[in-house]
Amino acid sequence: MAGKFSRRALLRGTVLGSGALVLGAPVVSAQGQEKVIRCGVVTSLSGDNRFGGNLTRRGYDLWAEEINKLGGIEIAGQRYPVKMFYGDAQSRPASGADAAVRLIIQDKVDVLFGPYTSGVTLAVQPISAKYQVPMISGSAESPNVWLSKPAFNFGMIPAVDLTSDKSIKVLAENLGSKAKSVAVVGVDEPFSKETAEGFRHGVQEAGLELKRFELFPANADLTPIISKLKDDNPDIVAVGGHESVFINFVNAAVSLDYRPKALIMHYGVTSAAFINQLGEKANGALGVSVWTAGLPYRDDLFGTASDYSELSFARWGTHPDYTEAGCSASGLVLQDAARRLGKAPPWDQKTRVELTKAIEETDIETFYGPVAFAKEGDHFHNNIKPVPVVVQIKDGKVVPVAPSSAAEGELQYPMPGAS
Amino acid sequence: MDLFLQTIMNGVLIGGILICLTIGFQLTFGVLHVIDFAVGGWAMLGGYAAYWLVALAGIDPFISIFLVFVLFALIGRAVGPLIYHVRTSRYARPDLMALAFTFGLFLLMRGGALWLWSYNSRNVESVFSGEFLTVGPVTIPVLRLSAFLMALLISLGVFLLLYRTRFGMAVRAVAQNRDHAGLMGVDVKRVSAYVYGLYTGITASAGVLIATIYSVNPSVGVRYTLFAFFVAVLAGLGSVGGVLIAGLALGLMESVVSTYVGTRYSLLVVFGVLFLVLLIAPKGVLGRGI
Amino acid sequence: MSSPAIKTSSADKSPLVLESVVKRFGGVTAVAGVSLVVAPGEVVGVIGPNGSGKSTLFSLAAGGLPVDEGRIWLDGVDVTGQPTWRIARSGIGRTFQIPSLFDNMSVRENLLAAAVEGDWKGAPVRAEEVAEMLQITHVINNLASELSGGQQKLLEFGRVCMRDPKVILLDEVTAGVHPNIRRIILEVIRRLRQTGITFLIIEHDMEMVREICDRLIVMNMGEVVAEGSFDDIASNVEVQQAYLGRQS
Amino acid sequence: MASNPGQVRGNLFRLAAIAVGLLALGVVPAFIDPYSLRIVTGALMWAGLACAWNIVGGYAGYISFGHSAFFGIGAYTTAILMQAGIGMPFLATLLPSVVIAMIVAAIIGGPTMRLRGAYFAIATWAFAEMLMQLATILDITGGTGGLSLPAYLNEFFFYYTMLAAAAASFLGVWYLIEYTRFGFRLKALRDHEPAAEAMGIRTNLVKVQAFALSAAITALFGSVFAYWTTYIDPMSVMGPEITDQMVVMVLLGGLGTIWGPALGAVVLWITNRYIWSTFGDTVVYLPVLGLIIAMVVLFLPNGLISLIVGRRRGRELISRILRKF
Repeated sequence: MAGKFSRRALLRGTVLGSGALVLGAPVVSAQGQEKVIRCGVVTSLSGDNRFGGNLTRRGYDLWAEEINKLGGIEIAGQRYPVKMFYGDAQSRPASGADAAVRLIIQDKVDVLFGPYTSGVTLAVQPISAKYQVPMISGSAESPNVWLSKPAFNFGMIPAVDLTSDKSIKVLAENLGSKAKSVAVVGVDEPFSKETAEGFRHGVQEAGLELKRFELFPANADLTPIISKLKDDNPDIVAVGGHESVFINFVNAAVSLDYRPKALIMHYGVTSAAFINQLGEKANGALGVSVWTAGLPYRDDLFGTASDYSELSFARWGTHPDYTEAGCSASGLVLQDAARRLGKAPPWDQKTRVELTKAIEETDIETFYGPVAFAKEGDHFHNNIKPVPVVVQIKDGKVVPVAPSSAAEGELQYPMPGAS
Repeated sequence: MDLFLQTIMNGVLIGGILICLTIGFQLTFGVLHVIDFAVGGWAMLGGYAAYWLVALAGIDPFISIFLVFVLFALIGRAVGPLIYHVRTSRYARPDLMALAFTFGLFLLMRGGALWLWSYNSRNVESVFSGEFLTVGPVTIPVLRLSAFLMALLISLGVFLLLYRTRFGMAVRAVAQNRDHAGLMGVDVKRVSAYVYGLYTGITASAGVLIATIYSVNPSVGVRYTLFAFFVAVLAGLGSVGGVLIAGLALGLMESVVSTYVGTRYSLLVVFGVLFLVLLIAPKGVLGRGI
Repeated sequence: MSSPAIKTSSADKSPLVLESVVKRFGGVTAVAGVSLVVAPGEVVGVIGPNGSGKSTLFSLAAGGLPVDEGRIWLDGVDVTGQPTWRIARSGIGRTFQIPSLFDNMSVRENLLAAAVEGDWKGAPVRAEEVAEMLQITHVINNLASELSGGQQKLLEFGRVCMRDPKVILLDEVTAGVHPNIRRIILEVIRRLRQTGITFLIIEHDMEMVREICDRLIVMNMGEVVAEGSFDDIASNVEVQQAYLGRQS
Repeated sequence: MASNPGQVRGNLFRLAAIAVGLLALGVVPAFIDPYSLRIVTGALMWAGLACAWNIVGGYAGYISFGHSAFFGIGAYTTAILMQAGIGMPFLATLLPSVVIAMIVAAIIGGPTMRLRGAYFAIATWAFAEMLMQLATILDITGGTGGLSLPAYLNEFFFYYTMLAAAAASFLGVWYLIEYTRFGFRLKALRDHEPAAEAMGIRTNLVKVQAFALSAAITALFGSVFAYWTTYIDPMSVMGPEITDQMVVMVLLGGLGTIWGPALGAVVLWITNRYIWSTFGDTVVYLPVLGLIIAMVVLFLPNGLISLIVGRRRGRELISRILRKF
């Protein structure tokens, strides 16, 4: 009985095994012959940060679509199309780590595009290091990401401490003696907190008076904060947060009869939601952007910054902000590094290490501006080239107003309707 | 001094919002003995209803609030019997099962809203948006003032209903003793379902005002539920009258702590006080049942 | 408690002594100054109309409710104001008017659970003995909630027996049960009193009261209105009035 | 409590079944890729957490909405002790993590567990929210910026660590509940608190013990989780979603049963990851989850485990098996 059974099992095993070999062989070889570059995107497609997460996806996707129109990335005279794989981080670091492992193991991606938030990035970058898969992050802006000196992760957007810091100084120069005091508030969550701290640093460097520095929890009722700001009456109010907080902030301020002379916020002022939802109330608000459509940059794939903006508008129905631009430019970095490397995909572990070296040596001009990664210091592997531009909303349009090299309009001070 | 007066006013007005949110919840607890996790969910859905009525039909929230009340009262009237069924079932622990049921309902609302209307916050514009009154040194946003007035009106309405009508008599009878009320010929199941409908109607209308004051997105419900629980516990679960005082107390606490201690600490203080209140006076500082 | 045990002069070492215990619920006085001394091996019946405070008196004696006034001694030790578990551990066991079994446990587990604060090692053997004594061995692996009403009463009684208490309070233990089960219960009571265990029994079944009780206490409106042998009580006018007055 | 030969054999049978099960779980990593292993590791973690919650929720009959606080205490203790300044090895942080959680649980458990039903649920929720707010304010926790841990990305290490923790939790809890005085005390107080008191059971003490045990197990998994994900922040280790998931898993599997929570956790976590990896960016998981909970409450109040062994049938089945041995 037992002998019979095992013989039958053996037979069945052999048949199944050879069947699998016959069927499997072409699959294996097809995978070998299918010369595509497999790109994984780990970002927050759901959860608290899904708004920004979807923006990053748009940016990465637009690049992939454009490069595939040309037949793919050109390496040693031949073009290799790009195939995108997505992993939803659910706005949670642990899910981001799960997603990264899945993309690397199951989808066998050659390269990763990074998450929207810094928290997820911090959980994903050890995994990219472990499997030696280079990662290009088009969004994460927390300086903490670069402090840990990630060997395989590269950031397109200068850390927020650099940008908010500089923007206040630029603003102070522009206003001269008209503005003397500043109050800084921010949401108590990583990105916004660091933005606020950057503002504070800028205020101290520029020699202005800091009237208030305060953090508040996400979802807090803003009336107490605004009442306090009204009482302080500073010349400039600086807010760290995302666009939904700014919308609530402006609404709450209006309903308490308060319009500061200058209101500067960071990421989000340039987003379509901010202008659409606030209408006239948005006018006069200042924002910081490392990129705007009016900047005089260009590259071969997207053309000028404004060409890119129109392309993105045609594709998604809204004008891109710097997150989308940074993400699209991530693809350009990959393109350039792969070309210099000159090795056909799929890339094995050794080649991926070489590719990482190649990315480290990046020094290119794109529609997004110049890109080169720091090789040492607190901003290791962060692209610190872009210069922040101070923008102002005028008649529902985003207009760069400072520094003078990028300005397209006058800085309006005090802002319309200021109390 | 001006800041102090403004702080008090801010607190009172936040209190008004909290009262709107909690009155219906207390009514259901008093009658059905159910802790409804979905309270924030009903408010969130009310906000969305107002948003769509503005966006699609151009109806101002101050008019649509009545439509929302009727619509959600009907929905609640339909859902009520299910909750009654779970609460009075022969399960091992019907109270916990009812809690779990409303928890599932809440997740369904939150997830459904995310799925249907996706992630972004939506602003609900009204003719009163951005309007304010100035009284001496104090600025009063009209929207918040109307929420406060609505809180007073609802409270008054609920009191009249409970103490001046036959239906109210039945409700109180059920609240005191379900079995005895049944023996006296009250259709307990029907009364419970109507109370649940009343509660969902009130809470969704409160959600309309809250959405015009802040904005609405699928995740706001969690915080509303938490605050409703807080006010309800402080008032004494099931006490409708205590809500007025407890809501104002919480509003003032949030405002004063935010202004004079630091906004960062406001939630820490709020939850700390809630925890301590429960430990020291679990039946609430103020109240008794309906 | 750290306070030294207070001994009563009159009833040293009596298994249970109640001294003017009072319990009020809101404005209602459920027990209004009841005093009671029982002797080892004595079976005392507590009778009276519904709502006369009998069950409340049991809860006071067994510690389920704190007394408002008065004192309680168990075996000469003052246990007034002690938590229930401590009073229970000092040798008093009770059944409830509505059987309060551990529904999601088997009969065996119910019996074992009763010994959890006592002789745990010997509990399995003891459980078999108690089950046999009460003739519930055939259902010993059934869930408590699956038992018939009479079997539930037996099990609850059995749970008390598991703990070898000095005083047992039985609250309407034979109400509505089959005569066979009643017979079993009576037999066990007789057997246990031989070993010096004292019983306090709330009972409506006068047949049973006559058969088993040495002494009766009649309660009405929270007070003891009569006390004596069955025959004394049967002829007592006041008692008849208490019952009749209630009915009118 | 092995009093008769049938039970002795039954126990031997159970021990054999456990040994086979552990062996099977032990060789799993040899057969699946690192990603699937990661999912299975997650399933083990959630099974352990569900088991921990079940001690209080299922056996003591107290619905806690604050268990995320203990998960966070465990995660933060490990993260803080492993920071550069202190630099303790991972395994050495487990003891402090568990002990701190137990102490906190013992302190708040006493007064909190005097509250019944809804009051207890709300009080624990308030406590968890309070602790999360504290974590966002303190410097030692890194505030909202969170903490990074030294990355040790050996998937086998984490699989076996999770397996060891989950197996220890389940077997330990099973033993405690079914075979010790503690288990009898706990079940007695769940079924009838006044009767339990009348048996001499010190119910307040038992409740606090159960709460502390539950908190300790929760913290243990919090510690492993922190080291596993390498980065934590207040939301990711103290957010209400952690408690929510624990509650739902236990309800789905079967409240107050030994293996129900494990079943619920594994089913739900695998479904979760499956929907997530198949449909990517959809959030349809959430409403479906909500619907499942409502349906379970309405139609299957004893959980999935009751489908496998209906209460009565299961008992008969088990006693028949025992008789055969």
